[in-house]
Amino acid sequence: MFLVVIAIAIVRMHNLFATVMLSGIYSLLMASIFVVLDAVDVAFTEAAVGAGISTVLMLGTLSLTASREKIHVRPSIMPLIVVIATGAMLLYGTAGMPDFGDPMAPVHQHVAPRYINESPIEIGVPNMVTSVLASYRGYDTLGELAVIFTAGVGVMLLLGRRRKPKKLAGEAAAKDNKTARADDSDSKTEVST
Amino acid sequence: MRHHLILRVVTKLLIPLIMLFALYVQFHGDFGPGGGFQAGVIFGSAFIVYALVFGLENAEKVIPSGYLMALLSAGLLLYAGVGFAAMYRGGNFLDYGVLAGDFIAGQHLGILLVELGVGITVCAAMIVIFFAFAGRGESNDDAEEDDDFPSPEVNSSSKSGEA
Amino acid sequence: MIAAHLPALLIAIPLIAAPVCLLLGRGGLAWAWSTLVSWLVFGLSWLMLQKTLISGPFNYELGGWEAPFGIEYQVDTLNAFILLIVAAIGAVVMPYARASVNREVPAHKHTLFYTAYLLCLTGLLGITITGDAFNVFVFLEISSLSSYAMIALGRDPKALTASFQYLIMGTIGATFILIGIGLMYQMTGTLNMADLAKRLPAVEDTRPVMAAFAFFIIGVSLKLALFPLHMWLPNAYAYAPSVVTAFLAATATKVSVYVLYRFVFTVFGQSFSFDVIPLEPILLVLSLAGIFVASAVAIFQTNVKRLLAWSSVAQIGYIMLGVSLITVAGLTASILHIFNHAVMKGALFLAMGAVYYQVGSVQISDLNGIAKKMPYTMFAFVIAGLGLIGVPLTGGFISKWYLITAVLERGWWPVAVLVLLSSLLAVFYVWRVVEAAYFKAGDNDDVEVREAPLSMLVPLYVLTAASVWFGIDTSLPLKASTEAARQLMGIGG
Amino acid sequence: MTGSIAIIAALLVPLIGVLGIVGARHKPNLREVVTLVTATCLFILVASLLTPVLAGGRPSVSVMEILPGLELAFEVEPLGLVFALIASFLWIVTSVYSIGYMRGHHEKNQTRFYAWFAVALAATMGVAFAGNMFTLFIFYEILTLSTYPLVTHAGTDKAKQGGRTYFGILIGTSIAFQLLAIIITYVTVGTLDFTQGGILAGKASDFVIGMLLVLYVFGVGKAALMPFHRWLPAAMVAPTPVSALLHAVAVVKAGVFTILKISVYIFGLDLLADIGVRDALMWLAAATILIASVIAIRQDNLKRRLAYSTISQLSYIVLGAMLATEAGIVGGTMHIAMHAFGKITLFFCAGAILVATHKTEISQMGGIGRIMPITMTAYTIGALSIIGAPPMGGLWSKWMLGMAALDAGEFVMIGVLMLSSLLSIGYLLPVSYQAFFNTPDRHVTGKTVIKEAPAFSVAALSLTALGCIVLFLFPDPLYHLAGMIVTPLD
Amino acid sequence: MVWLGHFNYWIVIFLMMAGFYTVIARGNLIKKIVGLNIFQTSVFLLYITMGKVKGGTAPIVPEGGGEGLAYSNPIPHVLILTAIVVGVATTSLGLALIVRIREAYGTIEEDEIQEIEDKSS
Repeated sequence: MFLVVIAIAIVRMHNLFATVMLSGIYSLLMASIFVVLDAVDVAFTEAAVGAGISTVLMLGTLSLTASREKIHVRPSIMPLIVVIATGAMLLYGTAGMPDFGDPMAPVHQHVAPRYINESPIEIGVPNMVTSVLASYRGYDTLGELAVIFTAGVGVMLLLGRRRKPKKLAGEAAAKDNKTARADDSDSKTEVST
Repeated sequence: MRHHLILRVVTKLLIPLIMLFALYVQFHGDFGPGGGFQAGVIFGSAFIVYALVFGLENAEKVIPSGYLMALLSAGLLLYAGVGFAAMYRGGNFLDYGVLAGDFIAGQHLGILLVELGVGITVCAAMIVIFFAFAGRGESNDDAEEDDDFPSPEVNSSSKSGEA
Repeated sequence: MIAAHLPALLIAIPLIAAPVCLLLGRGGLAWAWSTLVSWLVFGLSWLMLQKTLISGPFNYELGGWEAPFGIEYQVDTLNAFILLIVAAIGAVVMPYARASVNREVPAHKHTLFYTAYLLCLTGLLGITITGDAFNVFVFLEISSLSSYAMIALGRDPKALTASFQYLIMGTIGATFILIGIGLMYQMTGTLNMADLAKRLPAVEDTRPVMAAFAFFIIGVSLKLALFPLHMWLPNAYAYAPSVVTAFLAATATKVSVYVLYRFVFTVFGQSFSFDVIPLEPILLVLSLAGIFVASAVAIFQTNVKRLLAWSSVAQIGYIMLGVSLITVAGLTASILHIFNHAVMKGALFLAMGAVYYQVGSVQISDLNGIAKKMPYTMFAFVIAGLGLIGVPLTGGFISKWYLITAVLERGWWPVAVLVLLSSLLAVFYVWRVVEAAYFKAGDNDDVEVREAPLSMLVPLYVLTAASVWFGIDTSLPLKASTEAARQLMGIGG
Repeated sequence: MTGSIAIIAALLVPLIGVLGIVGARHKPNLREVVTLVTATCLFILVASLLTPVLAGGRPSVSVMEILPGLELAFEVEPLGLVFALIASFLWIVTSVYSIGYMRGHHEKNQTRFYAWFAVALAATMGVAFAGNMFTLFIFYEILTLSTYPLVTHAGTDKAKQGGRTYFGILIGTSIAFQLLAIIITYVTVGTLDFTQGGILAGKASDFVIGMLLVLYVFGVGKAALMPFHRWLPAAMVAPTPVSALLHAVAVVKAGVFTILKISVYIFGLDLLADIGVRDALMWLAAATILIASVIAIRQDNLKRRLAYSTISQLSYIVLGAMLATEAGIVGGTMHIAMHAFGKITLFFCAGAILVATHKTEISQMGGIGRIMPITMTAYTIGALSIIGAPPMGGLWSKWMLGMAALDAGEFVMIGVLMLSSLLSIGYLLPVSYQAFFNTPDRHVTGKTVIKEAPAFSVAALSLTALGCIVLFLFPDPLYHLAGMIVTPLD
Repeated sequence: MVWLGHFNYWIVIFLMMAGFYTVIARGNLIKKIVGLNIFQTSVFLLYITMGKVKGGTAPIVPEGGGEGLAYSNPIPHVLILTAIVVGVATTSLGLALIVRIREAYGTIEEDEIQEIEDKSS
């Protein structure tokens, strides 16, 4: 329930700082729900990542950029339509889903039992999630690792610094900011004229 | 906040605990919630806290970017390496069963190593990413592309900036 | 060992090569290493295609867990062929990259760049070879993330926004795919493609499955830039570094198309895709609209790379048109066109890369009289351009020919006419560049513009020659794609 | 066997010539010698094919098979041979002429000019010897592409404009209609080989066949059948030798040649005879003949006038094909030859006048006949041949066409032919009159420097003029050859 | 919270759409990223939800292996673990891009960037 409220708040909010904070809280709540749903590992991760790292990064970004969103007057009907269409599609889909937590749902019938019943024996690791993660679907995890590796590489590619004396950088930054101002003013004039 | 004494002391106390917890999560992953990924994040966050409090330079003194690169790669290499090892021992790629004497032991070993690999890379990645952002914050130099080498495009690109 | 583990090696080698590349540190080394790896991969993929052509489809169980409990590779002619295309383009592009990257990417980023390239390669190959629905998603993200990063390296600031837009659209697409997979999983309890194909018919007419299909197709269409969802593509391709553009344009969308094939025909099965869901008219209309709108837009571009990017959107239209026919002939044409278009577009973008290398711009206005200064480059451009138009004796002609014959088989005369008319549009936009390059007097202020270095010309000509060669000796692509099409349609093996 | 070698050689020789020309780009004389030698070799090669064909043989060679039933193959049959002979012979003459013209006119990039010229000829040979529709299509397109640089040779905006029209219409029609028709044919019949008696008979519904005919006829934009004729006047921006050879002989004739070829070897006369739309197309051809003639009368620019006259003359041949009688085909084939000689003479003269007096408008040409008698005599001869008056070759072909119309029972068509002859008198002879009997306006008398055109040019145009007469005196070989198209011996 | 029937699915959908809307409708780049997070997270919730079994417990065998215990389905958990990683990877990359964009354009508002680009090109 809180989730919904927060989600709405995030959509409406214009103060980016608050938005980011809220999204952190959102992740935390999400984590707690995961616990309720027996997904302890996921909860753990979500808490660490969603509430932790992401938020930190976002704050970092904010410190480098603006912290308030410009209030837009442009009508956003088109997106709304798209969203509603998608939502309708999903609702349509969910209507046919098995009830929540129904043990007879096909999900629980096909592959899972094997894991649940066999894995502790054939792998000897009580935490099925771990065994599935690392062994049965180990390849996926390898991929996951590659993803995070990619992220690291990518971020370095984008933000990586060349080791060079500070002041040079300072000048560069100053110059850049000037140019940035320049555009802003230009764009304003552009608009006004 | 660089000179905030209490904060510094507290962090100094805190960081080891965080790391300890991370290690616990790392190796207890088999029996309880947790595993390489969570551990990596937590371990990384330890450094992040350090960097936040003591400043980026000190943090980078503690763990130079060279090492970070090495770690970042090492984890992935370890993981894939396990896969190749399995292949070498006659199993399929990532088939832990053949790693040790009997199947179960093999699985144990495999999972242990793999989780370790995950932990290392994730931790390194987190730190790298954070450092990158933080570094941007301290000396936000984006002129790097331009003053790198002469090229006709430079002018036009900066033009498109100034419009 | 090689023979047995061929598929695993194909993915694992570039995957493990990436961190190694990162450790190598120096740009030159990294380049040499990644070139080596690309060639190795190319060799492996070649072996694999041969294997499938000789001994038919085969599986490879990762971690030794039998599917559906573990993840497995399922290799048949189709994805072996796609793998070959991806690997081949990679192998050709890499030697070219050295000079181009030196010119376009700051020196201290080269290592990272090549690492990212290797990851992208891994991702694309991984998507293509895997037999597990969720695994597709994972590797899709590997390739996407690395390509976002590489695109953002373009020298023009627009590259950043382009990349961001791509990131947003791409992630939405990926998330849609994730939803689709989730719903599928919920109704079947499995993620293995073959297993899904077995179990889906039972729940065929339930709503979640339909929703799953819808989400999945939309997601993939976003990734492959099917007409109304193509908005990210032109900018991304226009402002990325030349090498990246050439590589991605020739491979990324193609792989997404493969995913579409795989799920529409193998996993859901054509009876479901086309009878339960009216996919045929949708694809038909969208692809035709795409062909025309995109070609028309391409004609009015002033930036050649952008022009080519738009034409890519149009070409994807042709590919999807082939799919919408739901006949072996149509699919053959479609797969053929994937192949030929990869070759031609690769060549065209490489040519533009060479021009950029020398002139520092790819605005048509800056290309006046360039043919005098860079005759070889522009000649290659013309040849590949002819292929794009579909002039006889080029690969482009063959795939168009097949497409039209397939269309006529279905008795869709108007469509055939439209396809031909659309190639007229292609004539126009290729012609604009050719005219500027050959028949306009160049301004003489940039006399220092010379022919591109050999390391760029050779790869360029390899692709150009290929685009002609496969227009004359069509045996290999034809064999592979007919075979693949038959397997997709479930006729013979 | 030797035949097949000759075919390949006929295709390669011009290309080798290109290399030679480019190689000798710094020595104009050598370059033009190379051109002449190449042209002569080509002619000899083609002529060498005459004997086997007259003996009823069909030398053929298949280069490669791109797709099943879709191969690059060549086969020499009478029609193609006639075309090839004319084109290759006139290439020699034109080269001679253009040496004089290009130098007299101080054109730039002469090397490029000669090189592309040779390429165009290679393409023409390909069209002439094509063994199936696919091959023909390929070379048809190559011809278009290779002539573009020639059309835009001047490099002015006007030239580019003309070039675009030229390119646009030819490529457009060929891709949109011709290629479509080809593919449909391929899908329905499964082959595209030119075979005596056609391949379509009984393979498809009347509707499909009718549609195919329309597609083909319009698809061959080079035949300049209205409404796809605009490119021809537009292409007149080209240097005169180009207009002469390509737009009086190679390109346009490639068009009508294609139509004849299609009607004989794809449809077959019997099938063609009972296609409904044939009549409509025939009427269209008739209309083109007359309309073009009328427009021609109203042109003051000599080259444009000739261009429109070409359009109307081409439609004679289309008409002949659409009559779907043997006489019609024979007449059409002969007209290819006759008109080629006549029209090229006229173009040569126009060029010669341009070089000598820098005049392009007929109204300014008063009295030039006295200054350049040979040229204008040749002009008159050519004109008479086009008109179809004895003692010029043009008579025979018109005669044959008239016959064809007669036994096709199309009396209106005879009327059309007569009328158009009158019209052609109306638009061709006034020039001669203007030249010989009009008082020279003072521009001409003012400049005493003006004399005959360069020797090379004069020689060339007298040669072709002579050709017109020769063709009148000895039409038999041509007639014989043309006859073999419809009734092959053996 | 009460979980019955499809109620929770509806919540998930609502969250999803809220995120989705933020992504496509908002001009602020950071806002877009936040929206993307919400969007993805709610998809995670969808997965986890379908993995839940009534009266099931976390898929971890307690010491001395508790027989007869009903466990929730571990597979979605695994998938989502992976998906979360992907999510954070995307987020970090996106944020990095934003930083660069800000440096290049001096703004992170879509339309302003648009204007600048229109002028420059």
